[in-house]
Amino acid sequence: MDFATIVELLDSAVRLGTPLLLACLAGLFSERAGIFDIGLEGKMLMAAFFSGAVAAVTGSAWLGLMAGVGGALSLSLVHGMASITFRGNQLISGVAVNFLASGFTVLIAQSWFHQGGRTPQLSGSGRFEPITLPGAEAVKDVPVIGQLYDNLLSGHSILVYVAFAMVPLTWWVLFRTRFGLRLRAVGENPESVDTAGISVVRLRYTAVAITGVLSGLAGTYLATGLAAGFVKEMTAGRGYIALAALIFAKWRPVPALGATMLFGLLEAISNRYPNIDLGVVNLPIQFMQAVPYILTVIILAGFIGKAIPPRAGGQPYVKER
Amino acid sequence: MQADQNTTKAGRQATAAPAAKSVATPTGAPAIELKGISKAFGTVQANKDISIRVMPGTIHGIIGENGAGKSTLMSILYGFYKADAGEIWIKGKHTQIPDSQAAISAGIGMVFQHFKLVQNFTVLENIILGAEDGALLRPSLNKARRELKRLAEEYELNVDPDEKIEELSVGHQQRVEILKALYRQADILILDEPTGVLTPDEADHLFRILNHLKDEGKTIILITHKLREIMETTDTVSVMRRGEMTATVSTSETSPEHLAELMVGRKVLLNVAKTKANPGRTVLEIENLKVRDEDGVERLRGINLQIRAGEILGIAGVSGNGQSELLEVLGGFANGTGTIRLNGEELDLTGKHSDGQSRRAKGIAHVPEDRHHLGLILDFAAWENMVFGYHSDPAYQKNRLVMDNAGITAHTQEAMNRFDVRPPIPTLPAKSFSGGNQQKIVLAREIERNPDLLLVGQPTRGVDIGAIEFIHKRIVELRDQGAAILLVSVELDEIRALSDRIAVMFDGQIMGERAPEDTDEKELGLMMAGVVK
Amino acid sequence: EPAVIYDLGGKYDKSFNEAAYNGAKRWAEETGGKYKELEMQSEAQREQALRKLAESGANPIVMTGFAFGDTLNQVAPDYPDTKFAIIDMVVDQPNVESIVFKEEQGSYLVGLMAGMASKTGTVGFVGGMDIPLIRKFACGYVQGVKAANPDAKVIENMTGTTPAAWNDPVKGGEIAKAQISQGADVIYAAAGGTGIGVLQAATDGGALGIGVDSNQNYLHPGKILTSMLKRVDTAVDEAFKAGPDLKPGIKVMGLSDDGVGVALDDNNKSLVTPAMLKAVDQAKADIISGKIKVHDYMSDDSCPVE
Amino acid sequence: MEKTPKWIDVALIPLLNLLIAFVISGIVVLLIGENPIEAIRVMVDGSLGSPYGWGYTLYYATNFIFTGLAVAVAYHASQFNIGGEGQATLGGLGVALVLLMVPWPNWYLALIGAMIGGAVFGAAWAAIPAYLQAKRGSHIVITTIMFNFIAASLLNYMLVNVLRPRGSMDPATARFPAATHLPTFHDMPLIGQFFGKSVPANVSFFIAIVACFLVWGLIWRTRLGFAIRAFGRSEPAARYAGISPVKIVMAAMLISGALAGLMATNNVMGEAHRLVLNSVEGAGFIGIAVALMGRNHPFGVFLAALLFGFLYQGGGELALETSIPRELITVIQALVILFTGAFDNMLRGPIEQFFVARANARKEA
Ligand SMILES: Nc1ncnc2c1ncn2[C@@H]1O[C@H](COP(=O)(O)OP(=O)(O)OP(=O)(O)O)[C@@H](O)[C@H]1O
Ligand SMILES: Nc1ncnc2c1ncn2[C@@H]1O[C@H](COP(=O)(O)OP(=O)(O)OP(=O)(O)O)[C@@H](O)[C@H]1O
Ligand SMILES: [Mg+2]
Ligand SMILES: [Mg+2]
Repeated sequence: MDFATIVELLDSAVRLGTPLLLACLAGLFSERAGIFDIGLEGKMLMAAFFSGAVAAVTGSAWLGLMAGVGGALSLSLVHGMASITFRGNQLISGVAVNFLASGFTVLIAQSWFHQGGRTPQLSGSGRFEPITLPGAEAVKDVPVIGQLYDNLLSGHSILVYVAFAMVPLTWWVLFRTRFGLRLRAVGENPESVDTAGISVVRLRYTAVAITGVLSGLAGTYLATGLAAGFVKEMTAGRGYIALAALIFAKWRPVPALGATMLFGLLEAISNRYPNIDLGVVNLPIQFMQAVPYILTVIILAGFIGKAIPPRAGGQPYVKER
Repeated sequence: MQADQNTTKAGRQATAAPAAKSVATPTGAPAIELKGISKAFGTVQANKDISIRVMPGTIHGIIGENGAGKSTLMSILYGFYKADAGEIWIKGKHTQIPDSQAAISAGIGMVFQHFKLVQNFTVLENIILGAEDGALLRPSLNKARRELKRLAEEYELNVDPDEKIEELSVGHQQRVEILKALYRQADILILDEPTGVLTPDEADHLFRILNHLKDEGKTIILITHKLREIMETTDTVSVMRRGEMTATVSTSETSPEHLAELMVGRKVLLNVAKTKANPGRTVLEIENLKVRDEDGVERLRGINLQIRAGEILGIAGVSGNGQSELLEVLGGFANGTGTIRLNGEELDLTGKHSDGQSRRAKGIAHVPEDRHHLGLILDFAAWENMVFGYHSDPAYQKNRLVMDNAGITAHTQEAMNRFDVRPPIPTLPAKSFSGGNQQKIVLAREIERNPDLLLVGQPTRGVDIGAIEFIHKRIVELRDQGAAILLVSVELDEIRALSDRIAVMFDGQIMGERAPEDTDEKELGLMMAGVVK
Repeated sequence: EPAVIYDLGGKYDKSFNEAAYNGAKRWAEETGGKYKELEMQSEAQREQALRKLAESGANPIVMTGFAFGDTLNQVAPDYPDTKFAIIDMVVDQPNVESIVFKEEQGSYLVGLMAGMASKTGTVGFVGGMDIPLIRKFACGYVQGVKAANPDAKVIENMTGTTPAAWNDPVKGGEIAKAQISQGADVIYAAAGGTGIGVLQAATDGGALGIGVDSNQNYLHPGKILTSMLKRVDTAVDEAFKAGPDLKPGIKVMGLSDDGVGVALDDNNKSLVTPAMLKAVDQAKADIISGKIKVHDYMSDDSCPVE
Repeated sequence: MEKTPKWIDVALIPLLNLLIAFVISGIVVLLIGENPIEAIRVMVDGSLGSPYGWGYTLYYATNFIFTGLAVAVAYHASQFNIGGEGQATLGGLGVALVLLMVPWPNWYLALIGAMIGGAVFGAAWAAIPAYLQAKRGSHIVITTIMFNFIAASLLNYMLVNVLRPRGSMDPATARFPAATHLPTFHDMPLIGQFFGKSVPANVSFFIAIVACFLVWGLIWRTRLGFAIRAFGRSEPAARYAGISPVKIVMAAMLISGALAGLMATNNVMGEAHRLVLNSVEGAGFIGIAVALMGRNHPFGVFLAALLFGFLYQGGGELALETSIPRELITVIQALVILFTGAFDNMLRGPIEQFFVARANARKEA
């Protein structure tokens, strides 16, 4: 494997890892606040559809972005109402959100565009085009550094850079601001927040809304950055992989970057080398596709460090029985 | 959940006392005045039309049995619960307290019965939570660090600001809660059963601090079950019973006996009709029993005990000194090392046969300390609870496959009649019975097995007097039928009334054994504190 | 009333199924007739869909895709009075017409054009599901490329092993990007709906795409070299026209009867040089005359040129 | 609180929730410019209006009974098994292997073999998440989700690389021998005359009904069921009673997985006569909705499965007859899960409050 191939694989990993990263950070906010979210998949899908649809109709990727975020936010609201206001089972709500998105997107897409549940092909300003970083052209032939800069760093859509910027930002918000302190507290012990005179409900809704925005970005990137339009079930389990990455990262933003990029790389490798011959065994493509899930199970089983979720995670905050 | 709940310690020995009268309060606006507070949880009326006034610069005690509504009332004052009706006046002003923020602004701080700390936050983070200055943390943390240092010096409230809460002892966690209130400049401090989890030393320290605060003019409300603490520290005291405020008296004008009577609602007589024990062969022998908890802390540190047929061994001690672990190991749901012999046969302490089923099969019955969490399945019907733990017994099977539900129901009906469980309806879920009746169901189940050894933990916790008498009678009857009984209770009076021998536990060890007639409360108290062997 | 059933990609896959849809539509426009149509949503539904249509009296029933083969084999005998037509698969039943194409011939022609258009000497092929049928496309393509430039390198990738591979544009795009980074400057997508992503990525990455089945030149005008036409539309149209008189047996459609071909229109005019046109016409004539033999992968499950 | 009558909990609230779900679905239909009344007519007609429709409705219902029971049994042990999809997938693999490897002389012996194969494979697929939950505390919801994906990959591998007959392009096994085909409703005495030759409903339907009775007996009549329910309601109490958490979690999940696996006797053995990709078609997930609707009681599960069978078949007809895509069912399914599951307290709160107020008023009086 030569250097150019490695750069190309990494480049592909960045593209494929970005929706995972955004979704993973989305889940991080929600789960840090004590709301488990297995509905990331559905929110991404919803966002992918609305961004694709609106971008196709208006020809503007930015309007698409807003619609995508709006779509994901609406599902966040549903999940928030179920798990915060009505103190329902967050897992059941998450399952429902996923089904809702998977049916609703196709239903509406078919009714609007009559193209078998997909949106029209996006082109031009309907998509987030790659951005060439300054000087990329110039340094392109400089060995190693130039190649890395031109191929790996430059040439991604704006949402990729946004996703990467979200990592330090999330870290800073979580650990350096008042909001972050309260957010983490409400996921660990909502009573501590309540008795400190802070509204648990408002805090959790805020967290869930942030989750909506970020998963909206994730879905939007899928439909308007990575691909050019929405096709049904286009998330293809990425929401679950993001969840897996979140566990892998033990609910921390920087490791989340590592985990999602690792899973992105795995996908890039399996795209490029469907079968991997290790000499001893020949890993079939199906194995490569299952690796993120297998890894997650191994992590959950505590064989590679124990992943301890936020303590109040998954339980509705009930004051009066 | 293992908080020390010394409900009616003094109550049990109370004698006639003059009728309650509210004391006249000094002039000036009260720091706190509650008027007509009511609060219902579903069908449970936790607070009924409660009025109370607390003068500034005083320590005001509140006492009452479990479930009397003390915590609920204070949570309303702190804005944690919303009252259904009533008014709150703070320093002479009618104040709305819709949430805790409003209470904090009104200068109220509260240390809850169950601490409200974030376990994996540092002390500092817990202190500033909700009281940050500005959107960024650093300035707040710096300020809090300085402030904490000052408070620590002023009030002997030393804690390491950078330690995580989960690393701190319970006593230190409580300090953090007090610091939280002081950091918010509370001048009204509510403490809900603060000493239940403290060692005597820590408790003394706490009361020194409280007195210091009082001298500074702060107002303190202290909820406790311990009449001694009330008598020693408070200026005035209110008594609650079944959601109602029965009286408020000046501490100097009352006595423990009087308070006990106010608490329970009638004169308390506690004579267990009991003949002298007639012990037979040795049933239970424990040698060098040791237990470690999940964190590796040694909870039992070499226990040696013997119980003979036809006698009651009472274990006295402040809760949290290993009594629960002792019951758990004997009951088969915790592991330990050492030797336990039942009727001369050694019990498996770690392996496959150290579970509740095997213990029951060997003739050990167990009335657990916590009936809600262990003894009953609240959603199960009475008849299901009546065989819970014995459900594999061949007597309850119709054939090899299915259980004899009709037979069990009939059996339950009889048992409910015999144990005077009200209402005697086997199909009612356990949660529909009152606390006393729930306890009778558990007792009926365990006693009716005619065990060789009965383990009983806190048999009368949260149970009314009538039921207490009944329960005690049944335990003594079982003894007279030749069973060995191990009784664990935090109620010294219960221990003294029932036991044929008393062993005192402190810090995972047996401090010594006494015959009830050869000792008194004072000696036992010193042993419980680990002072005397 | 005739009926058509589209496979999992759906009738708007811009490719294989859409070609069938276009054929049906054309028939309806020309004859003013009505037809029924159904899109498969899952593997397990096939039998129900087939029976449902047969029972509703539709005749003939045309289905697109090899995946119906097994089911049709079961269902056809139950409805002896109904005629069925299946595309891309041979089903040996007295009331079934099996329509297969000589995709290797069409692929040879686009391969020829790719070989001539490539400046790097490296071209790509992105297949959908990894099945012999798609290898047949690949094999013809490679032969065409080599005919134009014997030193050319062909990078071949398949999208997956299941029918989902027909409908995964994101993955298709990634594969195309990988091929471009390996030097490919012309990429042939024989992958149904996945091809949309391949063509998009090729366009984005400055390479030329080659469409498949339908004429896909319009998707990115001036960026798609050509499309390998597989006249599924004609097949459907003809089957519909035949109506209940549809002739059972195997029908092979190749270059000689315009069953396959290359798409030339305004969208790719600027890309197709006269030399290319000439070479294509020559090759076409030679294939029809038998002078050039394009190997059919499915005849022996192997490709001699790889 | 227990002051509310039982019928409120088991009938009124689920029905009201269902109603809300349907009303919203109707609005969605309006939103996409179709007529909801017409949609209902097509659905009812297509699923209940003819023996043909019933043949499919009951076929789908059979699937959902199995997966619904699977979710319910696990739920009684407070385990939320959303791995029904993967367990049923593996069950299919088990059934296919049994039917392809053994030369069965007749269908009933084959059925017994297939049931064992399906149940064992389904249970095995549930065993790993169960073990990890019981022994290592890994959250069963997440592990079962992961196992659904792993199952899909495994089946993909098996079909593409191992079980696909030579020369076939389908990722599917060979046809099962004719001797193993189960009698459909058409082949049965008495009822056979009503049903057409092609109805897929088959003897598995009766196995599903038997399974309902067995599960009912298991949960409410046996010691194991007693222990499962006790553990599900209170783990500390179960430990006090000497009920081993590991054993109960394992037992409940194994039974759950086996039930999900048994579904394959219906869809794989009874209908498709071969194993194809995604033969489960989401039935594992529908099992969640079915169990929620049926309040985890086998009788409720049976009724809810019929309801979903109707939805599924009716939705299929909808897609054939109108331009409403089949995904409408997914939306309805989502709404049913949402309202009967996650939004349960929305109605329950006010309704219970009403009864509490009434009880308090009575107490005052
Ligand atoms: N959050 C709640 N929801 C429902 N019922 C409650 C709640 N909190 C308390 N109760 C009920 O209200 C009554 C009063 O409880 P409270 O905690 O105020 O008693 P307490 O006097 O503090 O008792 P203890 O001495 O045991 O702490 C009890 O019957 C209790 O079961
Ligand atoms: N945790 C609970 N959940 C639901 N209902 C409860 C709960 N605790 C108490 N109740 C209800 O409140 C009623 C009163 O219970 P409580 O235990 O306060 O009775 P009590 O008056 O103290 O009687 P006893 O002296 O027998 O304990 C009971 O009938 C029960 O239905
Ligand atoms: Mg209390
Ligand atoms: Mg009580």
